[in-house]
Amino acid sequence: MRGFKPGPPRSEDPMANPSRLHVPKTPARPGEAPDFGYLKLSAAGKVARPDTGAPALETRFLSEELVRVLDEGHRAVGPWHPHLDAQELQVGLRHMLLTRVFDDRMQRIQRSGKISFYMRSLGEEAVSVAMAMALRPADMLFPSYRNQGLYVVRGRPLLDLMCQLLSNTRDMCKGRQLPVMYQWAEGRIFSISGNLATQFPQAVGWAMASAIKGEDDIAVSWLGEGSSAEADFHHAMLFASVYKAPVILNVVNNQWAISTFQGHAGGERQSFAARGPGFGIAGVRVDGNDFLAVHAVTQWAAERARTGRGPTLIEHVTYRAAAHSTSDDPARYRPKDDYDRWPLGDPVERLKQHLISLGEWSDERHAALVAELEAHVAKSWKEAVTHGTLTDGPRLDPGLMFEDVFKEMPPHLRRQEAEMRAGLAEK
Amino acid sequence: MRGFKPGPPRSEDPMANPSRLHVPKTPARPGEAPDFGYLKLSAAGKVARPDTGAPALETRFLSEELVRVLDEGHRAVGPWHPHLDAQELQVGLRHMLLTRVFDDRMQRIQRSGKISFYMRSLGEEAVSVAMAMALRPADMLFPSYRNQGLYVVRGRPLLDLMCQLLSNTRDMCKGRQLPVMYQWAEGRIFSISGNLATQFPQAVGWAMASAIKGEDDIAVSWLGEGSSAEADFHHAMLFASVYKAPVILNVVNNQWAISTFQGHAGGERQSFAARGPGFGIAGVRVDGNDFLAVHAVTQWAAERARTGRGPTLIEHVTYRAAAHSTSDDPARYRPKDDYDRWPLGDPVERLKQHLISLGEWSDERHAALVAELEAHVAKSWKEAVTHGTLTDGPRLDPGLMFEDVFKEMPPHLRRQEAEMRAGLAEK
Amino acid sequence: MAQMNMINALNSAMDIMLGRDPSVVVLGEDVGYFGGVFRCTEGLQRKYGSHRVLDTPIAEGGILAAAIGMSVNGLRPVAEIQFADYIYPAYDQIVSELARIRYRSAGEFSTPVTVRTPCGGGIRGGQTHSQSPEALFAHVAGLKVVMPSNPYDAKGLLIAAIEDDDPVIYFEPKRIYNGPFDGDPHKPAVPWSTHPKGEVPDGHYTVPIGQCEIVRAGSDLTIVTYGTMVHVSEAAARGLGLDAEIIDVRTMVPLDTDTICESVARTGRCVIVHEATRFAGFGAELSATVQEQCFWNLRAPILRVAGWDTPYPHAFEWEYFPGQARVASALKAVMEAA
Amino acid sequence: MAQMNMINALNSAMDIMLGRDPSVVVLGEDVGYFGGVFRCTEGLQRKYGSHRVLDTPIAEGGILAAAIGMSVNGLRPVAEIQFADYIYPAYDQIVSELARIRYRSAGEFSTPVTVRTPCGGGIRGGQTHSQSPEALFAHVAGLKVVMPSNPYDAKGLLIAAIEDDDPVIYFEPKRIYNGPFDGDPHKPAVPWSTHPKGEVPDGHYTVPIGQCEIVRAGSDLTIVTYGTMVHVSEAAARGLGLDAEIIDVRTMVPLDTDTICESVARTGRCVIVHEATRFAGFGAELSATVQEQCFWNLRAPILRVAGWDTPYPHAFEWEYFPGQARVASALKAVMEAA
Ligand SMILES: Cc1ncc(C[n+]2csc(CCOP(=O)(O)OP(=O)(O)O)c2C)c(N)n1
Ligand SMILES: Cc1ncc(C[n+]2csc(CCOP(=O)(O)OP(=O)(O)O)c2C)c(N)n1
Ligand SMILES: [Mg+2]
Ligand SMILES: [Mg+2]
Repeated sequence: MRGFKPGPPRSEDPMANPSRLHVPKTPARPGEAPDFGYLKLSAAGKVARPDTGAPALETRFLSEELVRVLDEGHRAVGPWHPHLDAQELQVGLRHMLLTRVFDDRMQRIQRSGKISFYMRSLGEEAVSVAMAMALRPADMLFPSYRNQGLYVVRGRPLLDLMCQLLSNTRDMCKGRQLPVMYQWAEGRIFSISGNLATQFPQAVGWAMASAIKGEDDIAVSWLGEGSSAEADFHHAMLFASVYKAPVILNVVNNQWAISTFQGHAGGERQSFAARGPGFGIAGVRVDGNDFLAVHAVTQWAAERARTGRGPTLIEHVTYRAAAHSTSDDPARYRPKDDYDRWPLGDPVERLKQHLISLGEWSDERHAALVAELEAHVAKSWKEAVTHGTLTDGPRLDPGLMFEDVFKEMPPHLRRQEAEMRAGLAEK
Repeated sequence: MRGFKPGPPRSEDPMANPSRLHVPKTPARPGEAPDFGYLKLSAAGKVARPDTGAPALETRFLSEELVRVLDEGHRAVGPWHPHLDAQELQVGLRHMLLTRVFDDRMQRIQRSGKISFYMRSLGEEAVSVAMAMALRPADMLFPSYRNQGLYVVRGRPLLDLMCQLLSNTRDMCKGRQLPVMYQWAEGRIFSISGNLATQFPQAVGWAMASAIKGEDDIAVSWLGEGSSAEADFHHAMLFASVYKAPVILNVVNNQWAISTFQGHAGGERQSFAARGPGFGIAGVRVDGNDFLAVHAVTQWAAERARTGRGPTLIEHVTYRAAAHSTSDDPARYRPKDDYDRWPLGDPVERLKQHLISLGEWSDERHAALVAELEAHVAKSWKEAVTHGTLTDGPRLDPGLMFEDVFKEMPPHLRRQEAEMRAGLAEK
Repeated sequence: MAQMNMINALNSAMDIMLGRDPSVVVLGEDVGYFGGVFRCTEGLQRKYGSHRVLDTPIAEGGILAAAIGMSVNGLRPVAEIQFADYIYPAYDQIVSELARIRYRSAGEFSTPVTVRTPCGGGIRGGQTHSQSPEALFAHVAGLKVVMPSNPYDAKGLLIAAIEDDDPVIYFEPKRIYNGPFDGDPHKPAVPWSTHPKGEVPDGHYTVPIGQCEIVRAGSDLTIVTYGTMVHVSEAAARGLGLDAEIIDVRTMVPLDTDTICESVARTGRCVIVHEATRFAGFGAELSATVQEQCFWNLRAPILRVAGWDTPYPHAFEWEYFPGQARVASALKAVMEAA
Repeated sequence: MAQMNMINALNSAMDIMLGRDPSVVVLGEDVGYFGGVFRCTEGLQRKYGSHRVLDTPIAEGGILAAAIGMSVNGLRPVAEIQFADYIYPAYDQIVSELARIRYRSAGEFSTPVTVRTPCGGGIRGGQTHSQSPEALFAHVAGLKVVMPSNPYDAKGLLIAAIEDDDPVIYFEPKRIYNGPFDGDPHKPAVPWSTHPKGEVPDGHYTVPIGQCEIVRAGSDLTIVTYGTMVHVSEAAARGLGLDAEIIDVRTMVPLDTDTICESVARTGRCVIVHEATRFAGFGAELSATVQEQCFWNLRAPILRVAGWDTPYPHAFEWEYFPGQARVASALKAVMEAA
């Protein structure tokens, strides 16, 4: 056996003995029946709500239970019931639906080639929408690429998002970013990075600055359970713990990282929320498809952060109902009917039924709302394409490619821009 | 205020409001009285010893208590009592003493300029010596720069270590490494890196290979509590957890990282051992100055690893009694008499008193042993310097600098070596 | 012999090495059950088991550290980094550890790890799926760095890398996974089956690390290039009707300077072409070396054609990519120089 | 005016900026109470408080990420990486984030972070306390990269870096912290008080980023160098009695090519000197650029003097370090070339 260094190998053939390596199990692959037996659930209303002033370590149980408010009968129960008025719930439903309708339309449009790439948040709408609604407008958000609901709640016109997807003349990113890599300084939403997890410790640094300046604003960041494997997760947890930064760190456990099951990110042996207590900070595991639970947990964590109780790590247990992206085909690695069997249901459907059970909503109003939102999306799209698409229509000036590398363009980039323009002129 | 981007700052002067940032407290600085009130201690013998087959999460209490065997009266008590025979204890004492005598001599010699740099393990000898004695010779060790006791236990001649410190003609590192950056393939001790913490996840990879090959050997690695802040710590914990690697990961919490107190590494809010349960792996907090406790905990963790129960994270609570290195002066940042007040005493003194209380040792024998070891060290040094020192005597061929960059020397390095030799010739 | 694209060729190399050498293991994100986002490891886990073809957590630094530890324990890991743009989290383990362990341990330990990673643009990947960071590794003593430009070299170089006792950073120009690309995105895609280098032996063979290949002999000037740009450069020279000698570097470290300088000494003219950003890119080393060794033979300044010194912009892919027109104008300039 | 060594000068720059601009914060390992392992931040925490001069965990990646987040929230962090050899754990946050946030966010966000780090050898630091990794940052679009060679420039460049709205990687050649070094370790150390550039104004001033300095005008040849090697090169030229024009690059990015090329066009001869390893080092970019722009003026090949392409070996420090003898032989070769 080549390359062996420290002492002779135990056997000439390293594979002579059967491997003892533990390989995390993936519950179901294509052709197998979906199996969610691994999920540790708590009944709605059953998990206590500690005072927001409670020391982090006294809240440890929150990191292993599952905070839920909506029960099987779609009633809101238990200590975490946020008691939002019906109108606020209707707004939440509207935001989630708009996110979904928008996602759905963009997904279909991508196939037409007018945009190069898209990523949906189907099934995870409550994570972004309920949280954004529970936060203050001045709180700074550091999202991943699957938090479009934040933009919807904070009111960024769909037109602007669409123009980014199209990299057209109204693209907020000036043509530099892949679709969905939005940013919005005025709306206090940070630029999305293609490099997973980097935003997590940046959010902690932002929160440290907020504390240094004695300001009330907190920072909130999201990443997927797969991304929690990156070093950035550790740095975020550590700095948040050491400096008690006013930040909420969210692990969106949608069970999958492209083709890789969450057990490969460490979810097989322990919850992701449990990493919080490991650092002496609060960790909460919440039903990510329960709008009310997510809202309540966010309020709890935000109040702790704002009152100097330090950071909270929230694990949102949810499911990536759609493909990872338009470049992905989940049929290759998981059962087709997985999502239908997902024990925590669908966030939109659950909030809808809750509102109906309150007598504040109906199938008719729902259908009407869907129709209205679809019309709105269609209308926005019509306008967006007038500003150009990847394939035709007006285009941004390619010279923009040389701007914003630095605040002022240095000589070598000016030379390169001139060379580029000369080349275009020749054509 | 310059550089501010997302929306206007709350106040023109960011320092108008008092800072709310939490800054970890350092208990005592020069001129102040040592204060170890922050230390959470358990009485000797009081912490239960779970069966080695116990599920990791049922052992969580071990990560917040403190496993101790030697009580105030130097008696060995409680369920962790390893019941080693007197001879083994005497060997342990000898190894710790030799380590200390060696360290002490090298430290003094560095001042003479014959070696460029040195790092002592004063006060931490039990961590390396007791662990190495509790492990098997074939287990692979991935040390930091403060584990010289491992070399002593595994029997590397001091002469070899001294020649490395001298970068002389017998230098095991061929003149390439700073003093103390030893390696010993045959002794199964990995090369020490100047870059903190990198060895931690490497040890996990080594252990994964051992499992893949179906071999019994486990890997063991050490780093300081300060180094646990590095990404490598996270990667080690994660991969160890995901693949249940047969590895023991040790955080040597000697309270200081150069001038920085362990609170800045996350020790203020939670133990380091508690990070284990956060990943679903066993975490144990042990009195690192208690030879018997360290030995017992190592046996426990090694048996778990060897029997497929997976990794263990061990936090050794100890104290860096000496300066960080010969380049450091602790009087600048901590009270001079700190170590005298350290609640967990000195590992050598405690084992010595225990042996005396067993009637297996005496001050006379101790004094004789010290004298013998000092003579041994002095003799080894005499021989070592005959092979050259940094400042005079025989030297290694500088051409060695071009070897081992690659297995075979490529043309550009052959050219550079020739150029170097031509330059030397001119002189 | 079989027709293979680069993906087939890479897959075949790993398949053969997993079969021949029980110490070879493959690890990376999505490489196991799924077979990799570019399908390069398709079928390998089914064939060799989940203990030799491992799906890993999304932690490039952890993947490299684990691979290093495995290699110290006698295995030969082949680690995939899903995109070269995501190799930076592993940079410390590569630069401070992988590259130096043999050296600092005086040869007592070595780390025969191969790191495979797709690089380069032209696939609408935007700034984080298009980078060519080879220079950031070529500067680090202790790493071998290679980049193939066709299926035949891809398989032979990968087998050589896996068998090499030194660490090898193996860059895969993803734009040419499925076929050669001459720089014109509007032409219909050409499959490798139309290219002689798409003919690949089924069995074991190696392409030696450390040797350039003269892919076209010529006398007008020398074009030194690698990866996707080999094909763009060929097309550009053809377009100008130049009798260019085209050298595919293939291995950046150790660099085959003899082949390159012998050629430039003959032609007296040299253009260097790569996709990576220009400033302090690998082309600078090529230019400096050629200048030092061929100064008295040079009849024109050595010119570099490279990516602009900006991140790779999504919407301006074809204004950014150093296509035929940019290569051609450098070729003209070098030929016209008195 | 005061006499300052580089440590005093750097300390003075941070002191002044902490005093003038409430948004400036300093963070790093041991920089607070202790004042840094090289004492560069001595007294700053006492003066400005532990909330503006922060001791951090030992996590370079975390330090950079936190600094980025702080800068996005309106602060101007000055982060210290204890040794340049330990900057790699922060490489992803620097390359993928710090360098690109302004670009990818179309200017909506920016990250005015200064990263200070001691580099270079000559202090018996062995392979992990001696590195000069500037090329690994110069290649990355979006970073400014500087390295002073004396106290006056050190203070002026650091103030300029902190006030700059772009990220700046600021390398400090630690061998000359206390005095200029001509490459001869056997001579008694010379303090900065003996050097005109040890005269430093007490107050605020800047040395512009992006400008080389001609530290010695001359007509025989041009030496392009920076950091410690400025002093070694001066001594080597003096030793040969050459009338060398010596250019201190000072800023690698953006590079002042005009000053350099104007000089080489005059002298017709050029030697490039740096401490970093040679292969694909920053000298390659300098050589390639000079060659492209001054080809018709060159009367001899441009030569590079640099560190050998190996890790920095502890026992062979002075055989490794590119001292006067190596610089001198390159100068001779370039002068003798017909
Ligand atoms: C540093 C880095 N490594 C790898 C990738 C490639 N990649 C993009 S998304 C993804 C999976 C992320 O999964 P998860 O974090 O669970 O988020 P989800 O997609 O489920 O929302 C991977 C591996 C990347 N973008 N960045
Ligand atoms: C990556 C890296 N960062 C910083 C350093 C500089 N450094 C050397 S030792 C040290 C302190 C380490 O403290 P700790 O981990 O607690 O170990 P101890 O010295 O206490 O044994 C530091 C910061 C380094 N060697 N490597
Ligand atoms: Mg996921
Ligand atoms: Mg310590």
